[in-house]
Amino acid sequence: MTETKYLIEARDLVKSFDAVRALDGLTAGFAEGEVTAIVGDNGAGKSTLVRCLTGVHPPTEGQLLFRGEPIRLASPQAARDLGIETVYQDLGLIDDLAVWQNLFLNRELLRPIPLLGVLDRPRMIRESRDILGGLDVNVPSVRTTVRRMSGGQRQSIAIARAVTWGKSMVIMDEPTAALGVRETAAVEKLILSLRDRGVTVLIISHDLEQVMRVADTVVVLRRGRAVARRPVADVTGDQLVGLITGTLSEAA
Amino acid sequence: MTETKYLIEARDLVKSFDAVRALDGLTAGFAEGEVTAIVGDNGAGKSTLVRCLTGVHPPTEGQLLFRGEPIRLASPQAARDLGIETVYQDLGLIDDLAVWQNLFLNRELLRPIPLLGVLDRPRMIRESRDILGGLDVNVPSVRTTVRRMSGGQRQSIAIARAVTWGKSMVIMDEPTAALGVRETAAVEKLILSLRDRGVTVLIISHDLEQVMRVADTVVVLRRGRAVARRPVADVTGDQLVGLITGTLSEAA
Amino acid sequence: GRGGDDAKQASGPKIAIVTRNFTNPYWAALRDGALAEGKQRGVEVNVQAGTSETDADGENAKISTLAGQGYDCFGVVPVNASNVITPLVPVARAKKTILNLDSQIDPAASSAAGVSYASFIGSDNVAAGTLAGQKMLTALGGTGKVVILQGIAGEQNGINREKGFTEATGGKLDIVQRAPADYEQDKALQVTEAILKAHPDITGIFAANDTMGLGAVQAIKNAGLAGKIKVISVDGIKDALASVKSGDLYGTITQYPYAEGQLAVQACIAAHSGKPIPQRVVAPIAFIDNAVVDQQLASFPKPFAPFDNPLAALVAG
Amino acid sequence: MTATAARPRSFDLARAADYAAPGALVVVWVAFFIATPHFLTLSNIGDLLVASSILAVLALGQQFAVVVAGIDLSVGANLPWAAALLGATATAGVPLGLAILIAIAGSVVVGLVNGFLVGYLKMTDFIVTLGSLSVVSGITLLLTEGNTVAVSSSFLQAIALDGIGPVRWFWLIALAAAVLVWFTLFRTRAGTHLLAVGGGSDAALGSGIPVRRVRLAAYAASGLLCGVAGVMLVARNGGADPSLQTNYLLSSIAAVVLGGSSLFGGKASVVGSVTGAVLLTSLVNGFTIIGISQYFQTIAVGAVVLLAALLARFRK
Amino acid sequence: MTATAARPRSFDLARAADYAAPGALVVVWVAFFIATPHFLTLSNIGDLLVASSILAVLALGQQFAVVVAGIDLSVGANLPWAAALLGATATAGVPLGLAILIAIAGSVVVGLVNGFLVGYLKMTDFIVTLGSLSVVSGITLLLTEGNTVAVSSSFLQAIALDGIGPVRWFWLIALAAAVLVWFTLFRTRAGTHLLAVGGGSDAALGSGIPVRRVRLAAYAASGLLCGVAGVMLVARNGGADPSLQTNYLLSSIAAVVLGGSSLFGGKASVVGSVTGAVLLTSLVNGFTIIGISQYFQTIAVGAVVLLAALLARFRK
Ligand SMILES: Nc1ncnc2c1ncn2[C@@H]1O[C@H](COP(=O)(O)OP(=O)(O)OP(=O)(O)O)[C@@H](O)[C@H]1O
Ligand SMILES: Nc1ncnc2c1ncn2[C@@H]1O[C@H](COP(=O)(O)OP(=O)(O)OP(=O)(O)O)[C@@H](O)[C@H]1O
Ligand SMILES: O[C@@H]1[C@@H](O)[C@H](O)OC[C@H]1O
Ligand SMILES: [Mg+2]
Ligand SMILES: [Mg+2]
Repeated sequence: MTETKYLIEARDLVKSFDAVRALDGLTAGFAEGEVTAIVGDNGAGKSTLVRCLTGVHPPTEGQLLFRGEPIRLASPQAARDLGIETVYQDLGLIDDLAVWQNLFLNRELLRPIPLLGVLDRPRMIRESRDILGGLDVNVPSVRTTVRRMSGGQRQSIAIARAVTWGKSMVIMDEPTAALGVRETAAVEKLILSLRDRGVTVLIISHDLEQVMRVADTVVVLRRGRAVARRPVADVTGDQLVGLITGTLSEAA
Repeated sequence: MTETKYLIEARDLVKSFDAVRALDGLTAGFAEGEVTAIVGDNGAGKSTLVRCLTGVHPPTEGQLLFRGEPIRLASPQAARDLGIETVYQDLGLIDDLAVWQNLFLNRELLRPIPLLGVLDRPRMIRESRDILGGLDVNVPSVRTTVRRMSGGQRQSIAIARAVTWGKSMVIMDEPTAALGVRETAAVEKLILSLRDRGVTVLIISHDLEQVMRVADTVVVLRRGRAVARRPVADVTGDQLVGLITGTLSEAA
Repeated sequence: GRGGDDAKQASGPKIAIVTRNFTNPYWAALRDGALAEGKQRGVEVNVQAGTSETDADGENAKISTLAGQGYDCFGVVPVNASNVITPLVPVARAKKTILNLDSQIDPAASSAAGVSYASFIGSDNVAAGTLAGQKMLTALGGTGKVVILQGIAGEQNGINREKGFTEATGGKLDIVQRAPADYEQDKALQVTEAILKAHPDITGIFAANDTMGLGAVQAIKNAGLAGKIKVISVDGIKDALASVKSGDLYGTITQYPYAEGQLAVQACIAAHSGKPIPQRVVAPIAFIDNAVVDQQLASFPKPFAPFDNPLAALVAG
Repeated sequence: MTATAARPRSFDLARAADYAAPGALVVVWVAFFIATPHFLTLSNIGDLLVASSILAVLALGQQFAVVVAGIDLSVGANLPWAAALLGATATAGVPLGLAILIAIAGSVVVGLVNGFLVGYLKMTDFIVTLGSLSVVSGITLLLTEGNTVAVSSSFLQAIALDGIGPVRWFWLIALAAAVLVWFTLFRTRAGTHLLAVGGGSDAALGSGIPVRRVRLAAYAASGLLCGVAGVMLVARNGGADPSLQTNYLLSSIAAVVLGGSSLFGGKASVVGSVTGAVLLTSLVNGFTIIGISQYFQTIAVGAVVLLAALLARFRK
Repeated sequence: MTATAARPRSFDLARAADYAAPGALVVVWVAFFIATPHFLTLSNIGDLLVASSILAVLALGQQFAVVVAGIDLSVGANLPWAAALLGATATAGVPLGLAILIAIAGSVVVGLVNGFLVGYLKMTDFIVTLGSLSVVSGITLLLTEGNTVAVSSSFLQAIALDGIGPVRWFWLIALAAAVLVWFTLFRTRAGTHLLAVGGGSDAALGSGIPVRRVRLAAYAASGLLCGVAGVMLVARNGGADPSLQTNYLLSSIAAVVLGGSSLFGGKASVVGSVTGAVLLTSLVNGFTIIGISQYFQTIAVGAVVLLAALLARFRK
């Protein structure tokens, strides 16, 4: 490998759940300002890796580095404090809260009254409309709770939230899985514009064409290990399939 | 349209949730023994249509026909009794039950003891392994609960269940959204083999290439109405995008 | 004696007493009386209880537990007329002395089960109700509208007191309402408030226990009717005496649970030493009004007036 | 297409629950009004509302536990505990103001312990608060030796009896509590976090909300309001009864649930909880005035609770 | 790749909960054994288990409500209701066997009504069973006119006191109930459906499970076992006391929760619930033998419940 500057790096990461080793000595880095895609079979450990990178799971073994410094992420808040925002595979929305409340969850805008933490509701509602409008998302109303929204609507809201708050890095676990053609195109545009803003993007996707379209680098996971890391320019879709399924092998 | 024989048909279906008209006078038929794909934007009403077809939601207005006869589906069991099985978008798995229990949910195999309804656990466990093995699904163990399974593993289980039990029709709401390359290919193969067995298949998908690969007919939904119904052979991907977004218009 | 050997006699009996609960000051007083008497006489006394007025089975569990622990004498306050009989069967089979305290246990069912009691020591709750009725008649000059506050539904002592009161005042006082207040002060307050809306002209309230009496008094004060409505209740707990002294509560029928506790221990000692004890020892009851409240407060928790204790002679020395 | 801005507010389903309990209350009041002329009088309704105030404050506290998908059974003991603390300190000569503060602080401590065990040690709420119900009840009985403690304070008595003109202090206390709780839940960041933790603790955690601390705060708030209710109880009864208040415990949860909150958390209705409290108190008051017998009253209260729940069920 | 077949069974996390309550029980028993020689005697443990039996049967019933994510508060009244029915019919000269059947049927009816309201009318379980608690209690009081009904039957008494050799009838009844409930939940189709409805009613509905009927059945089963417990109560108490049994109500839920079941449904542990019942009873028994004062007992019981819950929390 050339001397890439990694924003975040995992070294020999192991994560076990009882008898299952979801991550099994994974080493991989995610270059600053780039879009890196993670691909791999179902159950390869992609979501588990994401949850380790964002402080949800403490790794069983191994180390994380942020801008080259070893870090311990005690909680999701710790990752957020580093400017890392995540769209989890299960989206992480609160069903009984309104769209705008979900968008501003734990990022609430407050009125300038000291100490009390009084919400500035009109402003959050207004800005929510702008955010969703800007992303071309079609929801009945930002004041509706997200409980009964369609799968795609929910995903769009989760993405809008991460994109809005991610300063240094945005991680998306299968962000367009439930999205329509138009919405998918919008998200891909968004990913590229994030990169243009200098934000590092990590995207998990099963859609290899999408990976080819938006990513700079692709990391292949197999059974809890990173088995390949390639610039997208140097790899074909068929090669990727081979790496994922293991018919084509290479050291990471 | 030519005189296609529809297995199930919706006429002027309306489904309102409070202020939202999710289905707004939808008329569409699904030809017996064919694979029909439903496409449409997020929130177009696809999942709602599925839930009406499977007895989850009673339609607000309109009618359903099964083999040409008007029917009322009072409950999901009623649809099941007609041989219709469904993979819902939220998968419909019970997190705290084991994989084999989910596969055989409400289809439990019983020991030949009258009345008591005693489970034949060994047989269900054995058959579960066969079913998943046949579908190339990778789960740690069929005795594990599905709670902590990866998104793709869960989806595979839900599909395996529907395919196993669907006698006349299998409906799949975005069945491969969370699946990897290999698993997706397996599901597509499965869909074709269902058709070969004479089972009618209804698949919702945002992946237009997939639609072109597996479907015979495609129905386009926009804002709660079916705006087009086309043999896949007669339509290009770009035309489909136009129909979905409304830049291309046509009577259904 | 019942085959008791002399050595055991010298060491005194081990006494177990089981009552309903200790959250009601009434039963706490019974416990204190028994413990004090045990200490004074140098015998081991263990007092246990269930958790509430109606915790029949909780009380049973206590009896069953203690039954296996080598006690010589059991004093039992039942929750109802029958609940303790079955757990007492093993005790009776082991030929231990059993005393029935405070509230009567069904004699027929007991003998059918082979359980007999060396003695009943308790107060007569019907009599307490009757006395309350008589005092109410006097207080109201023989006529007027009154209300009865009932205890926990199904609790037998309350039912008996209500019965006594009703019989004593029948045809003279007009009982306009019987309202449940569950032996709770706060509920009695709330209920009395409501009653005063429907029957502002009542002049007396009989509460089946003191806790409710205190609640009624508070409601009357709150409504600005202090002095216009006379409240009589039953138990003689300390707070009620204080209320009588301050002129809020008209009077309380005190039943001396403390004395009951003492008597129980005395009876056990007497029985253990082989002396015949009376079948029935009626613990004193007394009406405490403003006239005698100071005396009663001074001697609390003991009776202010001496009473005829048939056991005293048996344990003397 | 941008987010469609103008939907009628009435679409907000969560709010509809707010109106089920009031609906039931109106029905019950009208029924009592028809049954007896003594019910719907200014003075009875005034007293009725005073009587409801304690339960209302308690239910508002319970609301905090319920909103984070918990339950606070310890109120059954925490209430007499606050009352007993007030009684014991006041009797011991501590100035009343300080005694009141001690009583409330005592209840907050119970809430903090509950919250610590539920939030930080992740123990089951039901068991934690059942355990502390027992522990706190025992401590209270030890403190009072099982006796009721009379507290004669003209200040407390005035709070229970007087007010500003026709407006009674108890109403004002309950109203202030309700407004505060409403504001906290729906107008502050803390409230959003409470709702989020109750609505989905994994998602809340993922968004960086300090879930454990939020749970702790919910139980502490429940303790706080329980302490206030304890002081009100002493004011009203002129003393403290140390015995377990199972009635208040069950009623406080019932009020919250009747008010439309789900025991599965994430939803709250302040108006609902308060109305639930008034409804439950109205039943005892109304049936007492009508004078129906003990056993029928028990049946009637249960039946009306069932009917109210049915009404809530068939709300829009 | 096919489903990997051979994973150790121990991986099944849901089962681990089964061993938390037994663990706590062992700790408690050992502690009492060290504290007093009178605790771990054959005769005391025998009595202790008899005393636990009623609560165990009740908890097994409660388990059904809890497994479908419900709660059955009505047991507090349904228990005396069954007892009173038995008392009233036996006193009226109905042959004992028939009287017992009537009593159990009466409790099943209460369960069916609860189940209908919860399952078919989709009313909130907490409120439904709180309402029926009140209604049934009132009806029981009416039936008995508030009086305790003595039932002196040597048969019932023998059931409470005797057994086959050292094996007491009460143990056998509780054991039979436990085996039956275990079998129903984990070895029959009905049990799978109960677990499924509790685990996710939408998914269960989607798979065609008759969710409403399953809920109805759960409450009916709770009623049934409550009826059995009621008969046992009469046997043990020599009669029927019509008053509300709030203790049993809270303890039955506590036993289930201590046993490792979640109040959010979908999980059940029969061993856990029964052990939970024995644990709660052991505390009272042990502390009584040690002879610590009642108020401290209250504190100690609460503290041990908290510790047991903590232990359960830190299970593997
Ligand atoms: N139960 C419900 N209550 C209220 N609104 C609902 C409900 N179900 C669906 N909707 C609304 O109906 C519309 C159609 O939803 P539906 O889930 O059918 O869309 P979809 O075509 O499946 O979209 P997607 O591709 O995103 O899954 C959406 O606006 C959604 O918010
Ligand atoms: N909390 C957990 N407890 C137990 N096992 C887990 C847990 N989380 C993940 N696993 C297991 O770890 C393995 C990796 O899961 P993970 O969710 O990381 O896969 P993935 O690569 O994201 O798959 P997919 O593409 O299907 O989303 C799977 O076998 C899964 O069952
Ligand atoms: O206070 C009461 C007491 O006097 C009685 O003997 O039993 C019932 C009690 O509540
Ligand atoms: Mg994943
Ligand atoms: Mg959909």
